[in-house]
Amino acid sequence: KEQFFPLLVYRTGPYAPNGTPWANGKQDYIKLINATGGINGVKISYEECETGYATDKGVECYERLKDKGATLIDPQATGITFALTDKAPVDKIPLITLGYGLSASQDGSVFKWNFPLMGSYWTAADILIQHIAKKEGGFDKLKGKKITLVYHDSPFGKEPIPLLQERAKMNGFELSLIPVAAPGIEQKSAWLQVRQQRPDYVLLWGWGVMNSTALKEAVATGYPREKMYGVWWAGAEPDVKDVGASAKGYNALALNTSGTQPKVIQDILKVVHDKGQGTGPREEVGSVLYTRGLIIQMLGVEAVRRAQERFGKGKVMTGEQVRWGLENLALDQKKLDALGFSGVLRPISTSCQDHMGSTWARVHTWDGSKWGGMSDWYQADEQIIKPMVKAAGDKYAAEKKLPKREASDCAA
Amino acid sequence: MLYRENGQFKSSYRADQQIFPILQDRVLMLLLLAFAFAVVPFIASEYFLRAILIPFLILSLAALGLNILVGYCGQISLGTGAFMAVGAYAAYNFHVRIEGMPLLFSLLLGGLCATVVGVLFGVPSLRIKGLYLAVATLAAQFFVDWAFLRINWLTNNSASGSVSVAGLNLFGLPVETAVQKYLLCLALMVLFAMLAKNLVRSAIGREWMAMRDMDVAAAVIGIRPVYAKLTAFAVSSFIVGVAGALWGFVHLSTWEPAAFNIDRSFQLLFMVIIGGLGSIMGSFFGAAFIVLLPLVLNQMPGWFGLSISTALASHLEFMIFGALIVFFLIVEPHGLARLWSTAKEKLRLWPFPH
Amino acid sequence: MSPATTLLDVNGIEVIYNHVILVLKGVSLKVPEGGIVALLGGNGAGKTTTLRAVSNLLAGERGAVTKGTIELRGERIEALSPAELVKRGLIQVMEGRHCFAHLSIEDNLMTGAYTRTDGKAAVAQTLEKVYAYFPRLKVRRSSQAAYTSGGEQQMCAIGRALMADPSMVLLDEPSMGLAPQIVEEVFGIVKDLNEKERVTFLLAEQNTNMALRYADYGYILENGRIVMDGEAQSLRENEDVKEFYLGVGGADRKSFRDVKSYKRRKRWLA
Amino acid sequence: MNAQNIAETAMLAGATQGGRRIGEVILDVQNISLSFGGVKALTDISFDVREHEVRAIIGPNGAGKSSMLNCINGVYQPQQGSITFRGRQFKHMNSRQVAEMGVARTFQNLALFKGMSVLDNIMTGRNLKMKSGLLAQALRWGPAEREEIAQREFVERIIDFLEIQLHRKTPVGRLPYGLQKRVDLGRALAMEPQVLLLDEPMAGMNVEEKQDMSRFILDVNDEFGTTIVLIEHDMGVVMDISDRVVVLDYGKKIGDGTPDEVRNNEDVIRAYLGTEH
Amino acid sequence: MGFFLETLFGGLMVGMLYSLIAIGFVLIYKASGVFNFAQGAMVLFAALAMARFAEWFPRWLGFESLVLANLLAFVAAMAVMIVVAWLIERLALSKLVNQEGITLLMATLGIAYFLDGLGQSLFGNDIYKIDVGMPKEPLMVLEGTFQGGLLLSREDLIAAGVAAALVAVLALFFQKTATGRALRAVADDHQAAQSIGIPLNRIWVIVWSVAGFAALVAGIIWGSKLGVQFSLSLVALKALPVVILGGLTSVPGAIVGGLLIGVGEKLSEIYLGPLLGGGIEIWFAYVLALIFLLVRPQGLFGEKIIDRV
Ligand SMILES: Nc1ncnc2c1ncn2[C@@H]1O[C@H](COP(=O)(O)OP(=O)(O)OP(=O)(O)O)[C@@H](O)[C@H]1O
Ligand SMILES: Nc1ncnc2c1ncn2[C@@H]1O[C@H](COP(=O)(O)OP(=O)(O)OP(=O)(O)O)[C@@H](O)[C@H]1O
Ligand SMILES: CC(C)C[C@H](N)C(=O)O
Ligand SMILES: [Mg+2]
Ligand SMILES: [Mg+2]
Repeated sequence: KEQFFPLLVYRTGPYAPNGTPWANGKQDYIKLINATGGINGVKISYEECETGYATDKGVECYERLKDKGATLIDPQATGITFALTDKAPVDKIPLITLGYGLSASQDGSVFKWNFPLMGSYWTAADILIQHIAKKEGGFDKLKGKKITLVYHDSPFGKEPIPLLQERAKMNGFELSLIPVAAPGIEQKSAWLQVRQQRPDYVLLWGWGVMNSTALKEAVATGYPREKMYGVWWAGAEPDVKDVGASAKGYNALALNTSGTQPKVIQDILKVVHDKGQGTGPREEVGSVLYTRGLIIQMLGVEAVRRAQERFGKGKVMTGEQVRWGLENLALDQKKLDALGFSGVLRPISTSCQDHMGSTWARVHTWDGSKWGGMSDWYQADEQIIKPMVKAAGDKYAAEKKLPKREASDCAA
Repeated sequence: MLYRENGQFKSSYRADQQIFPILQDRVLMLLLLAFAFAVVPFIASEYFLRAILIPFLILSLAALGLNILVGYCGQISLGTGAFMAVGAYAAYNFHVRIEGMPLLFSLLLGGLCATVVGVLFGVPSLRIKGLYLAVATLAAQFFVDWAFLRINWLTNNSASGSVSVAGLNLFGLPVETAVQKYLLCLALMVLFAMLAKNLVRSAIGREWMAMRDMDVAAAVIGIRPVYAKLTAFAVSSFIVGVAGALWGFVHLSTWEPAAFNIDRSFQLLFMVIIGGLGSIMGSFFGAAFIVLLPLVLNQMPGWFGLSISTALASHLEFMIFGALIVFFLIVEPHGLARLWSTAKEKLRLWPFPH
Repeated sequence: MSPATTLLDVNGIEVIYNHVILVLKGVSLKVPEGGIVALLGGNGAGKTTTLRAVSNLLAGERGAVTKGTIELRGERIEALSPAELVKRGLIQVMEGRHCFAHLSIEDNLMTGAYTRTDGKAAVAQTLEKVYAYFPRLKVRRSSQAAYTSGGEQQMCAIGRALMADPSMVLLDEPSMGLAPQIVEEVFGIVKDLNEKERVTFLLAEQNTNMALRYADYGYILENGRIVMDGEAQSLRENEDVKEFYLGVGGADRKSFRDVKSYKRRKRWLA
Repeated sequence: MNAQNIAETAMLAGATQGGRRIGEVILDVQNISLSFGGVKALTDISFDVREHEVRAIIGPNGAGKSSMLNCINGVYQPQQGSITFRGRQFKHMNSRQVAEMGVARTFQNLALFKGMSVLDNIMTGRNLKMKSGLLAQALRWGPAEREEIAQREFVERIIDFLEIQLHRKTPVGRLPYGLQKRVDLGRALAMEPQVLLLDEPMAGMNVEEKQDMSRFILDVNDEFGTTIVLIEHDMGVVMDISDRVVVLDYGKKIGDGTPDEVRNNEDVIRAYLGTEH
Repeated sequence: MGFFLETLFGGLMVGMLYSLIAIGFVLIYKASGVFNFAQGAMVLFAALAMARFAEWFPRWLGFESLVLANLLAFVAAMAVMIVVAWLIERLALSKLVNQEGITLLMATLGIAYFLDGLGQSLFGNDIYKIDVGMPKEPLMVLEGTFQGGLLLSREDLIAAGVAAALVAVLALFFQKTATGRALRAVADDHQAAQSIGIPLNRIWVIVWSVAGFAALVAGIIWGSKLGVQFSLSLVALKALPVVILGGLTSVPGAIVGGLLIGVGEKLSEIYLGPLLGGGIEIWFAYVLALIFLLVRPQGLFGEKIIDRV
């Protein structure tokens, strides 16, 4: 018997350049695990399904693959996540939405099946503000500053707005919002507005072609790249690759490192790519989104491993059991080191209440040819995030008439 | 059984005006309906229902609505997505804002709101024709996309613009499982198909077609362009709106404006063209072609045990899909419905070739 | 007429529209070089279809020749494109005018010269000739074709074909919608071209009277079959032709006011 | 009204011609001028049409005959002049109004509804008579269905009359030209018009078919008393079946009178008929 | 004031970029009465070919020169577009002579799917770069007159120049040559054009090749701006209001339409957008086009829609 992981991916369409390395990372990690004996002997089987980043195709993929015994899904898109959030509890399939999805779904007591591991758009926005404050020399220095959010006009792009508004109130900066229609190939007016407002900082909440276009428009309107800060989905190679040196100085959040030093990357190169079984091109291994794909898959695998510890080693876990595993992840530094992920990400541990597990992230900078210059780790401010998560979770539960999970449910 | 109409004499105009004047067709249709209502729910898998049949039914309903406008009245619309969105979000608002609003009423009220918006954007059709009219409907498309993203009130203040419904029930009967949802969609689809068929074979349908074929002559025989065009917009958007509401409520249950974006509008237009403009049946053929074919193509490599990369498979799927569209148009430029009726005509002559 | 070489030889063709509608059921006819042949027959007999089959314009109507052969100067032409046929001197004037609505009358005429390679001067000369034939066109030369009257469009369509300097013209209902003296003129032009430039004509006409006056030979088509053919002279004298096509029952012309009484036409073929 | 008209009225009113009673002026066109940019299609045209008569309009190509019908029909709006119909005077007509007042027409260049069957084309002519609401039609509910059937019966009579039973369900686009002309007439007849405007109804027909068409026109005129305005280039037909003829040339009226008068009018012979007729 | 001018110029420049794509639509519509849905796919296809050939040729032939690489790639990409045009005519259009506009529109949709799939499987679906040496840094002018100066994009200026040149040539071609006249005849009536000997197949290959050329130019300019990737095919959507506003049949209309839409879009977004929450430019472009159409239903320069009985 094998543990089945459906892989919802997009290798075509407007978001393909970003979706592809991510999808490759996910697959390569499975290949690595299978080549090194599986999860306590349980091999992983998988099947890719192309969503093209479109919600309805995503739903079709989900329905198709769930019948084949899906036990864990990473939808790779916030839109698809929204659509699956209602279906997952019925079908008992947990969703990993690492660094994306509904920010409120951190609240495990309402969103039993969602796992926005390692960060949500609220933590992301919070950390960016913290980083800017630090640059300026303290939160009090933010007073009177102008910060502009240039965002993908979709639920994904709108997620950080409530947090930023909260922060603007708290820290006294002036927030302005500039939407960019998807997919974001025409941004002249957005950047003319930036030029008019002359903000002190621009936050970039984009995905796919929107990011590189934004950088090019910034070049064309002379907005300094050093003052631009992207979310972690706007901080990978495809976003800056063809802007090249012009994008030098641009910053973005980093959930993970990139590069080929980590042991797990080396393992993959050896065990998978050298055998000619690599999913994508070898040069791509270790890139930002590829590595993120690895992490997502690793967390899934570790959730199964954790579940096996409780429900029986060497057995195939059900969706429900995997869910339990995800809810009880405890990856400390030692474990991460053992898995070959030292330095790639911070330790993470989840609980019934907290489905995120870690609210830490760093900021990295494009030096014209590669991502580097990692900042220190920041942790999102609990004081702000917690009440927002709770309020949003409660509202959701009320709307959906969902009962809150019992404490006993958590223990189970 | 041979497919013949010999011996079937129509002794009254009523008999001649039946939807399916040929007995064999009538029987076939009844069997098909019986199968759809009574057999499918038992044999279809959950996947088949949820991922194929329900979207197929809803989109054919939308295509049916669009066909009234484009196929029967000759007004090209690229704003179908918008009218679906209006249907969906309006139904949503009735659903969440009015306690105890029955599902069916929400859906119909959604359709009604879509009617209002449809008629509004249909007004330019009195002056603008052909492809130029596409601008008016595209304006609707983009405006509506924008409105649901930007105007919070319309989405019940959901920060992201995405809304969701749960716990549907139809006069007390739950609409939760795939089968229940399927039956709801099927019933509505059959109902609207009947109503639409009745309309297009009545005076109003003839007015629409007259407008489409030769508007000056239509005016000369006393058809009012305003009335003909705006009723077409109204009826079409109503059906499209209901389909939109179903798409949101029944198929997706959580949706964002992107679910009804311009791609949807194009997709529906393609359905009616490939299915057959001005044919109720064509709407179903078109929906089947556009919804099902990609799925079939997508799964084809699997059936043959080929393992090709996802990207390549998907590119091949595009290519084959594109090539098939061209192929069918060459075989029958008037769409699949016409192909079907030509085939029947041949069958009727069979075994004598002409 | 001296026995001339056969220019066009249609041999037993069958035409089917839309894969199901059989329209021509074995039509054969010959057009001699330098002749004027009339194709007569009632509505729906298949005259237009025959001409379309010859000029290979059936495809656009979703029709096809399924049997038989068509030869032009001994060469099989079923597979040649209309453009190639025009290059070989065979051009058709379509029924129902089909002027290019957005082009001016003059541009319409000029498109007719598209295939010509004999230089601008020669084309200009032909243009003058056409204007001389149809002075009305010269007056309306810069109007968009769509906004000219029905008759003007008919002249434009004929003139356009003449611009190609053809050696054989298929004329489909040239007299339709033309005022009587223009009809005379059109037939006069046909005769003129035929005599002076040895242009061969195959014309489908409802105006049997006129057609038989100018043609050398005629075929009568009914229901997709040739039911009678002969020298124009002899057809003109045939009693049936007289009654059904020329409107002269017995000896004298019947008034249109008096045909009100019920009459059923005799068919050569049921 | 000028003196000549009055005299004619006296002569025609009450006079019976083949059982028809030619009545009062039903349609009176006064001083119509119409131009398109530089092209003067009609200049100061006046003529009248009496109830139950067959009135022909003839003239060379481009004389403005079709434009005249288009003005009466409200398709074109003349720059000058007025049209009086049954005593009501209009600066210009609106197509719907004209139709409601009982004027129907056929077209020179076939303006049939190509995608529809013969039956449906003719049924559109009955639309003004159909009163069921949208919802009733959607449900095909009692009265709506009865209405549909009643109108169908009427249309079937026209189909019989025009002898196109065989083609009832054929899309009109597939019919040969001549039959399409007949359907066009059928659609106009379905409106039960009081005045029927025919624009070259016999173009593209052979003599036998023209005879049939003449018979249809005269029957309608006879049996329903329909007033007929006819444009036709076949002089035989015009001279045989019309009561009075208007002749246009280059947008101007050059003759008006009975066929015999017109036939012998110098201007008409020069401009149109040529010497042979 | 300075900012207003900047917005205005920005709008004009973007407008020219839209025109560049719009021209492709107009060409095919004008010359065959087909609304070519595949124009976006052709832009992508051409740009992909250009980008990849420019990358491959130096590798295959072992040279370094960027100019040479671009030149060769351009020629090769053009050759590819001609082959595409020929295939389209052979396999699709020639079999659809005399069909209605909407049928042909649908066929071009099939072609669009096909080209999207083919292009990406031949040339890849990542981001590629076209570097024809377009200057990226902005140009500052009138720094004395306005505070902060007036910012112009040099890249856009070049693009605008190219578009204008292209239009001039094409407009002349249509008005002055016999082929141009034949093309317009084909658009009016396929069958009549055939009947008088206009060789539809050759005409169509020519038109689609010219449209392929327009697509290639648009692809190079947009591609060097955006990077070459799937989204490039979506820029066609931006050209839609432009073609319709300018008139489907008018080459100069594409330019004027582009300028109007570009300016209208940018001014509205910047001066009206903030009041309405932003993001209004897309629908505003259409509303703007709609307003013009209400006055001139055939678009600003389009041929009058003929409506006669
Ligand atoms: N495109 C078509 N599709 C189907 N049937 C057609 C088509 N064109 C013509 N027909 C049929 O073919 C038959 C012959 O038509 P055709 O047009 O050749 O007649 P015709 O002799 O030219 O008549 P007319 O004098 O009225 O023009 C008719 O019965 C007609 O219905
Ligand atoms: N809509 C229009 N725009 C411009 N000119 C027009 C328009 N309608 C008619 N004309 C012109 O007006 C004149 C009269 O045209 P009309 O169609 O009335 O002629 P007609 O008498 O019916 O001729 P025919 O016997 O050839 O049909 C023609 O020269 C024609 O070109
Ligand atoms: C899923 C992520 C890659 C980001 C993406 N734009 C989203 O939908 O949220
Ligand atoms: Mg004919
Ligand atoms: Mg006329």
